Amino acid sequence: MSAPVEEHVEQPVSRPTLEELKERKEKSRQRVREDAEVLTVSMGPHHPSTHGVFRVDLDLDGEVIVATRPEIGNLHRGMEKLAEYRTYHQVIPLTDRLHYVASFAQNEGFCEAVEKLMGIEAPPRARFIRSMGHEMCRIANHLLWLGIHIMDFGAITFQQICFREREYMMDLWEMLCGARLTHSFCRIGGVAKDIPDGFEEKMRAAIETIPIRLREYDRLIRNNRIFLKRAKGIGIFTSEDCAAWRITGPALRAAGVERDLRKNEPFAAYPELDFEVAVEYDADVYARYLVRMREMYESCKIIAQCLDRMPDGPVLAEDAFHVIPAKKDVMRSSAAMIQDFVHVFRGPQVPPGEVYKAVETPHGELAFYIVSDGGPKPQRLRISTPCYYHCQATPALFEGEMLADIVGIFGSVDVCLGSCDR
Amino acid sequence: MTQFIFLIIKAAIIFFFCVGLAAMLIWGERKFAGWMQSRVGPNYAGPAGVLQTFGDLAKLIRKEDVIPDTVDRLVFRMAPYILWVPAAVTMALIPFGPMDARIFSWSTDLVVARFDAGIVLFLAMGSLAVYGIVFAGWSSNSKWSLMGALRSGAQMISYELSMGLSLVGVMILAGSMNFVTIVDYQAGAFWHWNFIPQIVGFMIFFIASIAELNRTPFDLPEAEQELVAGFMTEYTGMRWGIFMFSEYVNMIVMSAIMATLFFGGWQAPFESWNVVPGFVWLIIKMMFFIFMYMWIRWTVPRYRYNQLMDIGWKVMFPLALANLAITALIVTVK
Amino acid sequence: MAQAKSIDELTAAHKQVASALQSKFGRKFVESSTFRGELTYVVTPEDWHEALQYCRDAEELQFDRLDCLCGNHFPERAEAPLEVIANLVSIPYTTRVRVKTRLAEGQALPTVTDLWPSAGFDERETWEMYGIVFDGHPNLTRLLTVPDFEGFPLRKDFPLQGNVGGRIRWDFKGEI
Amino acid sequence: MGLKDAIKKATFFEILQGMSVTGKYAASKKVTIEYPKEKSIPFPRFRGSQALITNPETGELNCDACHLCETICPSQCITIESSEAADGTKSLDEFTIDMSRCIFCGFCEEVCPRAAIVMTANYELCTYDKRDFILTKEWLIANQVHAHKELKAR
Repeated sequence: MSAPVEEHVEQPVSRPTLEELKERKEKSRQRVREDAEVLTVSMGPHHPSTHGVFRVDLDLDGEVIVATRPEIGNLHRGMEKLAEYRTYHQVIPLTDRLHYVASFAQNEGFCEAVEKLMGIEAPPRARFIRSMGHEMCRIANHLLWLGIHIMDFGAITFQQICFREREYMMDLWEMLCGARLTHSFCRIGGVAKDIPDGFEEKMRAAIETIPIRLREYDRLIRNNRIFLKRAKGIGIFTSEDCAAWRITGPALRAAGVERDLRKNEPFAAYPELDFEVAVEYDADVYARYLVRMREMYESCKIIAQCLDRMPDGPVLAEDAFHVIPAKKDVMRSSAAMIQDFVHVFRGPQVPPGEVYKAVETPHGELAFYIVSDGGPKPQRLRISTPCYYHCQATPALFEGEMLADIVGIFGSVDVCLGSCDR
Repeated sequence: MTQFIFLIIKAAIIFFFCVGLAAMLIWGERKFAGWMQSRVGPNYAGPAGVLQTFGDLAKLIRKEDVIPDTVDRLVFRMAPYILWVPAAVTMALIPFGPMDARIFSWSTDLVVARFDAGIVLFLAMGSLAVYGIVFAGWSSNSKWSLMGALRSGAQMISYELSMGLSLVGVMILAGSMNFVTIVDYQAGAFWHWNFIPQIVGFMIFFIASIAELNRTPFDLPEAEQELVAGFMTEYTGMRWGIFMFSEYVNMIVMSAIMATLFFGGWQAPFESWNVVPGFVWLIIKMMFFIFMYMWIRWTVPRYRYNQLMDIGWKVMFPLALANLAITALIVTVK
Repeated sequence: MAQAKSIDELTAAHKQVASALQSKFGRKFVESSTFRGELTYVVTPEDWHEALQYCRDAEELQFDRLDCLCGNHFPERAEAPLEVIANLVSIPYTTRVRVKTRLAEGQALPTVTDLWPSAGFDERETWEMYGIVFDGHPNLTRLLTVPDFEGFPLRKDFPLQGNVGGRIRWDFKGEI
Repeated sequence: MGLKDAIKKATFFEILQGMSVTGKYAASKKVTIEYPKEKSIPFPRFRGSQALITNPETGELNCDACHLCETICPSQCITIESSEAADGTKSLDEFTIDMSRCIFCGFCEEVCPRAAIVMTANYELCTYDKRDFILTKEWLIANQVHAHKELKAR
């Protein structure tokens, strides 16, 4: 029984049209009786399956959801207000705390937005490190998601073994930047540090192990009749609904829309990397599961490509007006030291204007809207997080489903309340 | 008079055996779950953590016993005991050795109650246990708990039926409802055991017993992820501990019943192996089923409420009926 | 500085969007600009709903998703200190456009929740943070802060520290 | 549904397959470490609590009291009090880090032009008293024993 690596048989892809999906959705949702006696229960904020401190008031008819009223804000930290009082550099740790499972993706989104505003570009090596970090975040996030999602359906062991594999990524992050969760690794104009010695070997070992483990997960859960029964045909959300409720990320791709900002609006080193966008067409919970599983395989391939093609060179742009110089330069040259002092005490020089930059984070499209008035601090920073809109869509996602399913459906759109409440 | 003393002794042995084994199983399940999840499990209290349950017990007893303001106090306090007393009663029916066994100069039956309608009593007691859950859920005065209780009631009704029907096959074969007679019918080597002619009945009984025990994949009344532990949400301290405990007592009873009815009870798999005392074989068989329960629990997800009903009524019930009809037919033809 | 020039340039798809919008709304735009390859149009509050509806429904635009709707506050602009910004995305064309409107203190804006249901939370947040009222919004209540929060926290005159608004009343018994 | 699928379904094939996976893990080596008994060794870049570095030869602090770390700190947890001698040289009087505010972003280490403040491998920061979270200059100097090896070499 030692690691039987068997390729799972790809089932023939059925591509239902939008009309078919709508019909299926109509059928899967149970109609509420006219004379329903409604029982109102409050789910959350300390309910174990709301993935944080989300609260939703449910009107139940038996076990069928009649109406839902989502309530957010239990984790609101006023991040947008705080950002107006900090220089662009100091905002980076704040963005860690958005979706703390994939912090680097948020760091990067913010830095890309600021770079776009400043009109600078990160050096190629930094861009490859960013892409690699982004995919590491994706693997870590999807593994966490997978464990929690299957646990929502009742299988508890799965969560623990997913955490075990996630530990590879956590260790690698610790090696790369010194923190396991809140990385603060991206910098305006590059990344904080270069890859350390021994990182590449560990990374290659990890991306060889993870696909093997993913196939083991397939043996464990993918064909399980209970999981199939629970996941197939529930929570159907068509591409039209996704657009109306701004559902992005894997949930959108599971509805048959081939939209991935890594391809559509490339950032970091993605234009130079070959990868496939995982798309499924059934728009249900199982399709979202498949999309994420395939994305993890793709991520491993992308990381391997990044390691292969990574060019040599600096990891921080040499730009005296916008970039805080690297530590070793500060120790070495007086010009860099002056630059360091100027940046810390006065901040970078930013042209007035406004930019909107979206990146594809593991859980959806995260966008930063930055308004600059020419000062060292943003005049307005709006963080448009996917989870915010995923939480908002709960009435459309839940109504007509059963109580036991809504935890699975809510999990399938991947919500992190830190990101939702900001 | 001697028989009466023996009865008391046997009952005490069975009772303390159940309690002690349940305590060990709580540790065992946690340890086994830990192993399956690539971690060590409890290992601080005693060697390999075997005293973990007693540590928990000390903690639970010392904890404040919170009874919420709005509960129905009498029912709320009663519910935990209702859940586990019927299970312990059923244990009296299980024969753990041959009848008229000689102990020194006395002779006694190695069973507490040689009851002619054993299976009926077992089913009746099984149905009583659900009152514990329903009372707990209803008296808690919490919506989540109430939903757990409702689910439990519905689940019991649909699975008790197929469970009972799956046992009728065994009854027809043995021609008795007495556990002792059923074990005697299975005398000989393991190919005389009931699970071979009654494989379908056994599968149905096994699945229905998981549902009766409220364990994954049928643990809907508890359902941490949906109902936040369902009927026992409002319980704290030792009252909650008794719920936990009764789950394991129930598990012991179910596995003992299964071993007795389908796997030859205390009989050894080969006649020559009968030198080992009967209760050892019974415990080995019971442990196997308990192990299976645990293994399944930590592997599979949970069914949804309406799917559970579908399986109960549309799959298991017809199968049990068909099994019964075929068994009856074969026995008649013979 | 050659690099900086190229990053301000519009892509072909965005040029098409610009021409389509100009031909339809040309005179009604208060202001239009491009910066870093992004289109920005400012409309009057009266045209707000119409402009967004056109962006959504027009065959050649198809901005079928409202990516982000937010407010902004410029205290130095005396007559119209508040601003509402909508960032739209077209999934089929992968284009983006930004539509803004400027509001005086206390001026209401028609809601766009009838066009995109996803505007619901955004408008609630804009109301709670800036005090911009959206006419016709189904449920314009506090979203992120406590229900009895006082003041509009993202306005520039609202201090970062101190105990101005947001005191928590423990005796609060609102509808839950 | 073919015969193969029917057999698979009747024998609970995929559930047994899943159970084989969990069973395999139950028998395989465990991956956890028992924390208080054995400790994980952080990687050389790990960002634990800060330390103030002294020059090993002279025993003086590397810090020049330039206030860079205090200014860059996003959570404003560093407080520096410095005094100026008659000839204009600054010296550090008091250096406090409020550990209950620190978010371990490592910016202080990054902007420091003298390698005076570093993040160490010390991650055991629990206390029973809130007041212990205010780290004084003396604590921070003593904490340099936890500093990463490669930093010590520099």
